Amino acid sequence: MLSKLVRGVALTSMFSLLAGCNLVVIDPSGDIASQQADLIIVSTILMLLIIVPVMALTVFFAWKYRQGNKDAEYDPEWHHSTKLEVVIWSAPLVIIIALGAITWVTTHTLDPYRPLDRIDAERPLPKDHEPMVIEVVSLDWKWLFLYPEQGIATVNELAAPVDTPIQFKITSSGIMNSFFIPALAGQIYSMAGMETKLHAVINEEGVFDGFSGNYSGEGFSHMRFKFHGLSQDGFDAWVDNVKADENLLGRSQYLELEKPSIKEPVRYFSSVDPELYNAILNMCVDQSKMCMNEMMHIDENGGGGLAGINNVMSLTYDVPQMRGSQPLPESKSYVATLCTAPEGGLAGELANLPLFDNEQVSRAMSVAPSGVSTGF
Amino acid sequence: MTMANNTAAQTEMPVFYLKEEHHPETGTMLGFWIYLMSDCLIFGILFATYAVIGQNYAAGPSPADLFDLELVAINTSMLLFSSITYGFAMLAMEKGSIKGTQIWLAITGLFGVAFVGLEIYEFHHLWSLGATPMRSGFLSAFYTLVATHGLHVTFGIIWLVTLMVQVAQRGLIVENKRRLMCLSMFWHFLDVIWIGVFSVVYLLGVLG
Amino acid sequence: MSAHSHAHDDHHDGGASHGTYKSYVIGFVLSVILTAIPFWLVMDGVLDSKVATALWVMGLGVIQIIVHMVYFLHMNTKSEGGWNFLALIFTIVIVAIAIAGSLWVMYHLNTNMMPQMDHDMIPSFG
Amino acid sequence: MFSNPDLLHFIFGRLSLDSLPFHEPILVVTFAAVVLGGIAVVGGITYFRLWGYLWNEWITSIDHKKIGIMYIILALVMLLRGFSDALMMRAQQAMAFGGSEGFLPPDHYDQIFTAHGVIMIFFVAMPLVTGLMNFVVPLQIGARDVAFPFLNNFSFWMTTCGAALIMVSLFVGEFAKTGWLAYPPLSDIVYSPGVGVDYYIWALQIAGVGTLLSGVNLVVTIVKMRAPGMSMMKMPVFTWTALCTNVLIVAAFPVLTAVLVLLGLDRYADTNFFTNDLGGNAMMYINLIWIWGHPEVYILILPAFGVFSEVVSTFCRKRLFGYSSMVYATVVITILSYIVWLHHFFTMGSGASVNAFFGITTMIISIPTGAKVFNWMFTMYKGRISFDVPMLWTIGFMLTFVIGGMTGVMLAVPPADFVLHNSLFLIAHFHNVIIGGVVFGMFAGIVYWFPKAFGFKLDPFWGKMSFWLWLVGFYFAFMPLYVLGLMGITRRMSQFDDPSLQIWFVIAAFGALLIAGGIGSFILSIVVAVIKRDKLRDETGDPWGDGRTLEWSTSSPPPAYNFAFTPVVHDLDAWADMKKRGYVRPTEGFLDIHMPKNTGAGFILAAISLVLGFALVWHIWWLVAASFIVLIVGAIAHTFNYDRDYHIPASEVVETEDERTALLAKQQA
Repeated sequence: MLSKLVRGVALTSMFSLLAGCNLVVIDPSGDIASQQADLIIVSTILMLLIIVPVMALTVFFAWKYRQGNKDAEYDPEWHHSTKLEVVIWSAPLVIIIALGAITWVTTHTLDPYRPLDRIDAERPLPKDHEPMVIEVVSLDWKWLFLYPEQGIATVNELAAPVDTPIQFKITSSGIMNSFFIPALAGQIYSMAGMETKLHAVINEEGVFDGFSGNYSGEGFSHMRFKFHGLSQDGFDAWVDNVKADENLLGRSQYLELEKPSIKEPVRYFSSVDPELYNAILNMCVDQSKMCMNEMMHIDENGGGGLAGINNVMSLTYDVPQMRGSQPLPESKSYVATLCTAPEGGLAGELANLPLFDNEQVSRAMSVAPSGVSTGF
Repeated sequence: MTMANNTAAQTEMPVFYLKEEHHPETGTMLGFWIYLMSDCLIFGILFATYAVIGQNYAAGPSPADLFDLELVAINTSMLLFSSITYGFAMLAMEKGSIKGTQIWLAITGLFGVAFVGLEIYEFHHLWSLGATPMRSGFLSAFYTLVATHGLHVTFGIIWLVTLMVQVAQRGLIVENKRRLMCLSMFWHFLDVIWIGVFSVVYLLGVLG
Repeated sequence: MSAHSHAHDDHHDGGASHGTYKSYVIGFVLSVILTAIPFWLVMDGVLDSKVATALWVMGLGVIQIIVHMVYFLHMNTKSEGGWNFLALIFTIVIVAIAIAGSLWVMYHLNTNMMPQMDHDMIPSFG
Repeated sequence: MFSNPDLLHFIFGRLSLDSLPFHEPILVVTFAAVVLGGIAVVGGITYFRLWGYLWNEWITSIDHKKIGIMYIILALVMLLRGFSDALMMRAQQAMAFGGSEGFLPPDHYDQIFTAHGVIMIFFVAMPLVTGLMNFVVPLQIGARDVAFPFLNNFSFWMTTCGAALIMVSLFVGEFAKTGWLAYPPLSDIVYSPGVGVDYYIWALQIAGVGTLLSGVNLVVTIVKMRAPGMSMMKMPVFTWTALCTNVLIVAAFPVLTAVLVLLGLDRYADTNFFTNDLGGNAMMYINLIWIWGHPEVYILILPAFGVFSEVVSTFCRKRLFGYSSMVYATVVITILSYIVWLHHFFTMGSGASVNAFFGITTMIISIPTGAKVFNWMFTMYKGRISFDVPMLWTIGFMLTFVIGGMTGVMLAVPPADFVLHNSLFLIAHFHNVIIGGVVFGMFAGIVYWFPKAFGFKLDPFWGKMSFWLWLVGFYFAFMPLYVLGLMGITRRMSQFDDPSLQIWFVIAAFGALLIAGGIGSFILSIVVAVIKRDKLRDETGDPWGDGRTLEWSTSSPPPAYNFAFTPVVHDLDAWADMKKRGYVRPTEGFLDIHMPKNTGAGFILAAISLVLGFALVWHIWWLVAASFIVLIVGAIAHTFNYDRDYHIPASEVVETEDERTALLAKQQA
């Protein structure tokens, strides 16, 4: 590949300058990151085509037309040349057209939402290939990884077999972070109540750094984890190792884990509540809260009506409370779930109500227990 | 000018400075217009916010549940009447009639007060239902957009009263005329914003 | 653009016009009509299609804004040497970029990222 | 007194003795130094009986030249604050390795990088730019003052009071720990319950009012007050860039105001614009703040481009190459800067088409910018270049800025941005354009126009020293960050694990020390110049010998009225044209000159705003109500003052001008 060659040359020249330092962004181990590195190098070279002459000419003119050099031509009225003006506008234009075309194409091929179509430059993937799914949750200040296919979860450690396409589903418990393993692929933000995706593949075995790329508060500097690129056997052994611990991750354990902590050690969970990730994503791990997708569905159908106004609960307990000494304002509240009151109560009765009919939604809320309708 | 020696190229010396005092045009009206344009951007952002999160009812009420279009229609008419009465005040000012100007200004102010009063009534009513700005993204955006407009009208009324006092004190001198013209732009500008508010927030909102 | 570089010593306040009794009344009548129609369309549900009603409301709103600009704000391409008009056009462009751009960007973000209602999942969440 | 907590809470709001940071030794020492310094300054002013002079000649002055100078003094003072933050950050990052926590706990470090960003952008770069435009523009267009002199004074004091509120946060309470743009949900009340974000919001809101009004003021000044004959295409390039900058200010700062109002409502009134719950959407904040944030970058850089254009033609003794393409490039950049904002959050998850659109529009901006660099380069061609200090800054800029431009275009390629975003590469990039562009430009401008403002040049030795230390220091400080970025190191980290990185941070810290030397040398160049002012004196009004624009046609420093007679312009570079065609300075026929009067209203209203801001930060509601009412009443009362101008009698003009005639005659003799 040309890009490989270019990268080789660029790397050699850089390494001569920066001997011994690990420029992981330029020399990564995953196919996506490699293509991104190629782009950095190609765009640099394209721009150097214009920047090197500009810098050289600037220095040359400054030297040649210095005041002391009486031999140099002096023409105080020379201030226009149509030919030159055409050149100085069109030269950058040509470069930008080239770069713009590359940008348009690569932005689409390297879109993190787009499933992979190759393992690396030589190995294409069949169309109907299903990637391995890993669910990523950024917590304050640690990372939770859930492996739905293996039924396990880990904190601050991630592993995947090499040459296996992975689909990361990424969300956050509260604050925006950025999920970034430079050796694997570019970063993408993690946000509460939303799910971003990243498709990537690791092509080399090894241990790589992963961290949050977006500042998220006090413990941000330590929001780091190791990403293990393993052979298929190594990965299976790793999964078995995780499963060896008799640790459960359910809603209550998650709520405990969610509390802010810094320098959290690596933790393994041998089994995970299969609904947990969706509950985290929809911000309803605490079952008294209405799930986001449910709320959005109600909103799409015209809202909860006047009856929905009081279906909120005062937010007296939540993660953020641990952040400051001050108590939360009393009016901070959240929308209570329709189906389950925290005290139990009407849960069974209402759980089976279909939610697609606005009428029934309103009715459901109008009979919500009085304990739920506080808040103001 | 004071030149004696001509350069070779120039047969006649150009004028290099004005001998008499130079009065550049006053920039007040243009400056105020530019201020209004920047204010327009603030409203633009509030409209953009409403457009983006105005459907996030958080399983709470939607515009169709809350808004009373008859009230909005009455409110709109208050503002429309105040527009034309301000126009009449400006015509009276043109004619140099202090009394006419003051009367029309007073009427305009009363329409303005009625508008703000109705808006407060509406907010109070919604609040008493529990539809507060804290309830949902939609309500936050709604209250902020409409109240920002209402605050502008309130400041317009305060300004109008101030100008009435100043006109009473000093008559229709150049400065006061200029100020009345600025307020005129401000007042009509608020009308324009209100067209956006009743169309986008109330009418399209109730339409669903 | 350079019209005002020749200074007018006798300065008037930017030469803005103040309109006439007639122009104010015309503006007012037009505004009343242009306000009444959209209210009528929505309150009485005249049109069957919501989209059509929305388009009418928006369209009439734009026309009414132009009416206000012309008859009440005396906007024309000449006042203040054209600068008023230029500022207005520039503002409209920026506001349009900000609103349309925000909607476009946020629409893409939301469709990419907002959790979808997976209907089968609902009861199990309960 | 402590028996009634409700009363105490009513009087002081959230403010209590615990709000004072006695536990931070660094702050206690700083506070002691500030108090001692403050006492020394106040004592000095009292001893030399300067209060009346300060009040009458500076604080209440509506003279655009003095206001411009005050803006620049404000900027230089805030530069010291912002730069000491930078030094602390560089020291912390050079120390905190392999388990060492460094000397700053995260809580303090997070405040420092936030304060550094906010101060450098809002209270260093902005006042430098505004100050330079304020001083130069009316002189360049042959006007006696700006269009609204009182507003100008008010704008300055609002900016200063915004800066003051940030300085207060150093000693009372805390500053935001959110990064300089205060992204929610981190900046929401639930995640940042302290006063830090409130300081941020109100400081920016107060200063924002000043910036916006000053923007309106300068736009109207340029549009309405140009000398007769100066058509748009005969305006000096600096004035053109000032016009575009102020148009950007007027069209961008309202966005910031609106966004901060919404964030403030979320914090104060529990609304749900950017919250996680109840239908808020934090992405909207990020979207909106960058609609302001990107034009802001061009608000800073365009005036710097203007300065370089003036400097390069003056010191190459030659007309600027490609004036009209320079103007078109400026206008194109102005418009384009509004359609690129999403490139600041490619990684938030928009689709490929949206990202690609904004990536390509971003790249397009580099075309007019590139054309500008070529224009400066070809101005040097066939010139007679003298390497005075402003020209050194300009050449330093041309060589440095293109590197920043290159890395900027790299960041505009979305897939590349996915690996470079939020890394130290990004930090290196924007310091490369802000220091290499804005800071170099502002220093060039200050050195270039200093003799116009004060009547003597800055000391060239220390000026050159300052330039070289800054230039070399910049490369030492930021090239390592490019490398670290390529090693995948992210920004805003207070501690590191990998000890092999340390050497790069040590090099960067060394670079920061060199820059400190550069700042010191710059201050020395002022001090030495004041001491040697008789040697460095400019008596011609045209100290560089080849001034081309109108400001060099009047005396240095210019009289209060700038020009005894309004100049008439026939060509681009009006002063060069006048000199070429044998203009002779008029010595008689002077008239009374109509000028605006000084007023203390701007200072007082701004001071009340400062009190209002402080009360809002600390939830002292009675003071909020009281100061708000006083503010409104005060503003209204000010409008009852119709007596706002006076005439400088012709006799005084004659006296001033005769003095200059004698001085010029002595020069020629």
